[in-house]
Amino acid sequence: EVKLPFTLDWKFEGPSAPYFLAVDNGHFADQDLSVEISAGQGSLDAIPKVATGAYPVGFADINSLVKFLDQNPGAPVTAVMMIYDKPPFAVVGRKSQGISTVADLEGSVLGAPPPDGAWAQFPVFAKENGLDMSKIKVEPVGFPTREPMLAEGKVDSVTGFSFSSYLNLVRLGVPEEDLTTLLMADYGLALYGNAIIVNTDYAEKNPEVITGFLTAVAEGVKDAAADPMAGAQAVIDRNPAGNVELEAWRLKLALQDSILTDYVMANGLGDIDVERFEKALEQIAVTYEFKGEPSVSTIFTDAYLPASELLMMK
Amino acid sequence: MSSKLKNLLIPLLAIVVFLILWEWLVWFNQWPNYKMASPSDVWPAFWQYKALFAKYSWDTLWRTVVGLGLAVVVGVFFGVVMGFSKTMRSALYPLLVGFNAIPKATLVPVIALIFVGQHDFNTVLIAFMISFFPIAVSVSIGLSTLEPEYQDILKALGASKLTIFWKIALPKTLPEFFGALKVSATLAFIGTNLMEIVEPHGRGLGHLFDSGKINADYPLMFAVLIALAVLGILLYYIVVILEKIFAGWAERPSDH
Amino acid sequence: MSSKLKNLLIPLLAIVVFLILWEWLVWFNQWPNYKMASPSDVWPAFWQYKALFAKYSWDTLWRTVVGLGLAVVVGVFFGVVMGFSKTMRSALYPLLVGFNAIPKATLVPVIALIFVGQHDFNTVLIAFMISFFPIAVSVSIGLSTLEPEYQDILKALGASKLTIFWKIALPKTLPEFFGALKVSATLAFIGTNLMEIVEPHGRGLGHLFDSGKINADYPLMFAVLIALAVLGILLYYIVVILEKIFAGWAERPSDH
Amino acid sequence: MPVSISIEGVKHAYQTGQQQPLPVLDDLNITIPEGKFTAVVGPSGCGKSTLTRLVSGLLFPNEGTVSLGGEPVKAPRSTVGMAFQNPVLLEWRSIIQNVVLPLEIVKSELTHNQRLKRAAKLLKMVGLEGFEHKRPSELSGGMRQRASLCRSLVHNPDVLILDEPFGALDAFTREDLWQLMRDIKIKQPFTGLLITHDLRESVFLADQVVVLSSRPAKTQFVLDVDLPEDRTINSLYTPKAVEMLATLREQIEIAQGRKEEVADVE
Amino acid sequence: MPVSISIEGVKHAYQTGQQQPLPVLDDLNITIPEGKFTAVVGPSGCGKSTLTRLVSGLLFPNEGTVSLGGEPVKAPRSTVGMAFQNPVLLEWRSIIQNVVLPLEIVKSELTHNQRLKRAAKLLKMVGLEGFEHKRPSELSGGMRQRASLCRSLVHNPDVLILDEPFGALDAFTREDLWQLMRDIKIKQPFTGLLITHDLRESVFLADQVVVLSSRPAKTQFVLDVDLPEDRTINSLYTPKAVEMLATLREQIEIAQGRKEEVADVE
Ligand SMILES: Nc1ncnc2c1ncn2[C@@H]1O[C@H](COP(=O)(O)OP(=O)(O)OP(=O)(O)O)[C@@H](O)[C@H]1O
Ligand SMILES: Nc1ncnc2c1ncn2[C@@H]1O[C@H](COP(=O)(O)OP(=O)(O)OP(=O)(O)O)[C@@H](O)[C@H]1O
Ligand SMILES: [Mg+2]
Ligand SMILES: [Mg+2]
Repeated sequence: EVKLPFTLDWKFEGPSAPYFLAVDNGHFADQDLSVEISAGQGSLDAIPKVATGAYPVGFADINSLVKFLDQNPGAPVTAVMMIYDKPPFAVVGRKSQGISTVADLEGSVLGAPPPDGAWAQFPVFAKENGLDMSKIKVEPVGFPTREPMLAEGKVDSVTGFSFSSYLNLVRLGVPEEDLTTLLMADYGLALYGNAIIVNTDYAEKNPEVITGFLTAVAEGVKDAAADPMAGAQAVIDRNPAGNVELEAWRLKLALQDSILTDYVMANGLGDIDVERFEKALEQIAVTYEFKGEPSVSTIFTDAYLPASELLMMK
Repeated sequence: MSSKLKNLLIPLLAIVVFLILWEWLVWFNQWPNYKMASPSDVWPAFWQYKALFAKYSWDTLWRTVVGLGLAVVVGVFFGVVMGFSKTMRSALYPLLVGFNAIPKATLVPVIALIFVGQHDFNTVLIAFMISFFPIAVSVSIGLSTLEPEYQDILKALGASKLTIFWKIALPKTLPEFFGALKVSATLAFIGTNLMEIVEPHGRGLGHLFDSGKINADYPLMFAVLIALAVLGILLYYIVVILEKIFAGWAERPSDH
Repeated sequence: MSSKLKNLLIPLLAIVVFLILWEWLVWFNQWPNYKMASPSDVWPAFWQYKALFAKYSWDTLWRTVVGLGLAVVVGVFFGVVMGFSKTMRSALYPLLVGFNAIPKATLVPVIALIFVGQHDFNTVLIAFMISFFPIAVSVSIGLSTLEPEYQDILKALGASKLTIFWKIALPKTLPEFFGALKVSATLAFIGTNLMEIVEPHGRGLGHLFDSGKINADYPLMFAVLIALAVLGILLYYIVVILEKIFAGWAERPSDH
Repeated sequence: MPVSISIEGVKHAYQTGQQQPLPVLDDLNITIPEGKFTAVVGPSGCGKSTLTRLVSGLLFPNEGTVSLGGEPVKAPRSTVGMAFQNPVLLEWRSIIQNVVLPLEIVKSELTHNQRLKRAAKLLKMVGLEGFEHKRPSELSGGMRQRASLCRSLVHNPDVLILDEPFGALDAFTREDLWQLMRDIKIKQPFTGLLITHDLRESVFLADQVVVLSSRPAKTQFVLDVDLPEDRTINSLYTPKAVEMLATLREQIEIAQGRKEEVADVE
Repeated sequence: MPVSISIEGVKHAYQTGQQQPLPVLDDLNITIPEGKFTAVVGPSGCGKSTLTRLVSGLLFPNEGTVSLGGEPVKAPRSTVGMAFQNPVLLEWRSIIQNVVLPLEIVKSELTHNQRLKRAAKLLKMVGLEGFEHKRPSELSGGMRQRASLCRSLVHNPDVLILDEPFGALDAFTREDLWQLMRDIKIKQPFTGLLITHDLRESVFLADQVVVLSSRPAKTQFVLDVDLPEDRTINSLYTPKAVEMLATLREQIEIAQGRKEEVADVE
């Protein structure tokens, strides 16, 4: 059995269910792997952990990885399996405050935490949809206060991850029917979302380990899709103060919006469309000044993906 | 007798008054839970998870105490070095101050990367790093402002600096030292929780806080904060007892 | 003359030695930037953003200083109340300790929600809340351990407690007070940055740190930390100058 | 205006920890008329400093009353000047600023300069000219004691309490200061209470000498000093004074219960 | 074993801040043979305490040498016992533990109990029986001074330096302690340096009395006290002693440049 520490980008929430299910249902064990899952503190925490070799595999936002590799060319880290085909970047607004469509954002107040991943994509989103940024009043808010501010009506919409912000708002007592979720990927954003990343030094030495890992993850995703409640329970087992229904809901949202997209259902989980990815790189360049020339091959490789029939989600 | 009772009653009374004020504030402003939970909301949350509270409190407590212990040792060491040598004082002080002006939260990832996976060690390290400075400062001030008349008593006998430190300087500055210890104890707590929240690894009250956060369970979050406060007070009383034992002489009769 | 020069040279030397050690550590371990940046990496990052550094440093500094100022006022107030009255001491101490054991990072959202959008105010408030405790403790200890012989000088003249505080207790405890101020200054810094990082609103060095983080620009992040350290040291020297002016008498001739 | 001091039936015991209370003063009665000077002598540890604290209002007796000008002492008063046995000076103030301290507390219409001038004048009188701006730590023991004496005098107190004010001084400096006190008292009259171990000092300065017994202190003997107001050092060598000194010495011996030696003139 | 003390051509000045240095000792020469006792008298502030610091090695002279047993003093030694003018006791220790302090520093094969016993014995001798376990703040000024004296004696020092050790004591307690010192010296010989303002004390205790002039202190006069070793208080009333006291008084007057009064026996 090979020991393989795996770091998430964030805390143990519903969307982490596939990995826990892969543990609980023995998919990792089938691949002769013993996986220990650690929580993280954002992609920018997970990437260096993998790049330094502290963790051979991790889960992180690929857009952050693009920037990381641009800043640290040659760092031994690369993405090997796309999980969030559509990134969860979204704008969540309230109908009662006049936000029903993208165009309604003009002339409204948008709450955005400056370091927020979704907010970082907002200029691209605005550009693709012809929004005049000067007509949107942007209110800087903190993560902890983002949803409460919307719940209190201090802002009309916020940027955030579709599943997190939406759910938090519901928990804060905002009626579901009052919420508008504008998933940026549905409005011209070509960006991908989170992927499994690996330390390349490790992967080159142990390709079969990585492939085995990815195989098990795909199984986990299938399990989660089949029984979200069980998935949520697997999370709660590690997070004793958690709430099963809530995490199951969060998991369902993630599966439906980000993971099991039409493209994935048609082509299978894990690979990317190079053309779309190149467009994504162009979109990143709207808000980020590249130091070097980004190349798809250093950022993503399909070399470790298991056979494609193993990746089909139907 | 009656004074001992008073010593017990007054803090309790103060706490009760504080809780009532808090409850009233929330009620008066009609604040929702996610803005500020009230004590009456917090209790059920606490009761529901009482087993977890007990377990995690212990996690947090022992790591805090170990970190604090380390801080005492290192802080006293730095304090002695800086207190006895003016050169070392002017060399070390700016470095220590600079180090302390850096938010420890930002160092957490660095530490976590250097000592991968050693959660207990990392937590203790952060608790230590955040809390040793007040002790170093107070000891160094205690030593550098020690009245020469006191030093002379032993100096005249040819005693070494170390002896003077143990027999005169340290006992003389114990009240300040304990004051610093009270500050450091609360800081060490913050350090432990910082690590538990920022670099979660499934243990300690910080983790429980995080769980509460994920679930938007605001009463639970506030309950954790209260638990932290209670632990802090507990630690404080331990320090007070130590102080009574070792530095009781310094307390001046207040009024007659 | 030569002693003044020495006072300037020693800290500089210590800092240089420290930087060299750091550079060496990174070089020796071959640590990549994303693990730990070295001073030589940090400088270009700093130079590139020097305008932002200047602007944001000022943001951070003034809010820290205001918070610290508030902490001094409130801390001295609490210290006086607790120092002069044993009852108040046993009533307030546990509350203050409990409050201080709560990580301020967790209070940031609460504050931010109560005073929505008042970023400057919120930042100052957190800086204040995190830093007043050491001052209160040191003043209260200074007062409660004040030798009765000193008090008697004025008491015998029928002076009020307040007068005794101003004329005797405060000057006598100034060295400890300034020690606490040094601790508080670094804490206030941390408070300001906490607010700037946890509840970002686009100003201050904390924001710059965040920007570095978003872009995975590790040298910039380390540059911000260094800038914080430098500001901390700056603030420290301001405190030292004040101390020289007001409490220079307390410094004992070290060796003959 | 000097006021009378009266100590009536005063008893005091110190209570510390769980121990037995330590009785210190036992039924003490002393009356000092307005503008008069009383010296108190007694063995070490008998309760003299305790007595000064009672008179100044820093301490309250377990029994009996202490009154100034007929009024019971409830709190310290600014019209009292006190020189403590241990001459504590504030380290962070120069000598002259230590002396000027009472003027900062007591209401007075003196300007800042006038205060300093008065302090400087006193310092000069006790032989500390040139040390006005030194720190207390730069003074010798006797010099500190003199500075502390100046501090007790600077605000022209109505009642002056001196607890062994000349203990650390050599005989000549001491005699100079006796004469200084005599002169000051004539110009600015006050009611005085002097604790001393020096019998000649008590006879030179006081109108009445009270001899206390060992702890717990009782009044053992009271001597009225009927020497002229304008005494000189030579007055101490008059037969009357010599006899008084001898009586005092004898009474102290009795007070301490010692074997009676040949009573000799000191 | 007592050792000799020799002070040769010692000059010392205090330098503070930007001010002129304050010359305190000016070409001082004093020799104290092994096992002898020398008393130093001089006006307040002339430099006596400074002298004690030089002998104990707490301070080093600008010029000249101080030697103990022929060796120049480079650092303080544990074989010296010192009672400071200001009897500082450690507030956090009981009286007996204050007295025992030197035994904790000095190498000695005494057990803990033996140390306490020795301290208790000394405390009893100076009249502090029953106060062993009190805090310093519960003692009167004179009692502290006696405790401090015990502390200087407890480790059987070869050299004993006493800076006005009886200043806060009444005449009788003082005389008791003189006799105590005399007895101790016979049993455990030491070389002694005594600073005092009491001429009778100097004549009673010392083999040699040195009179210093005003600051900067010079040796004004040296008196050899040829009274028998086993003096009693009555020895002070022998014609020889009375004459010595008169001489000293006269010399001090001259030293201070005062108008010559009628030289009288004190
Ligand atoms: N630490 C010091 N710094 C500067 N000057 C000092 C210091 N100590 C003493 N002096 C000065 O040196 C002189 C002699 O002081 P010293 O204490 O030796 O006198 P002394 O003879 O012991 O007097 P006294 O009988 O009053 O105790 C005094 O004028 C004093 O002002
Ligand atoms: N604060 C105190 N607490 C307890 N006991 C005290 C306190 N102050 C003094 N005493 C005791 O009271 C007694 C008298 O003390 P006091 O200081 O009045 O004596 P004194 O006559 O001034 O002696 P001296 O001449 O030695 O100064 C002493 O036995 C002392 O131990
Ligand atoms: Mg007394
Ligand atoms: Mg002296």
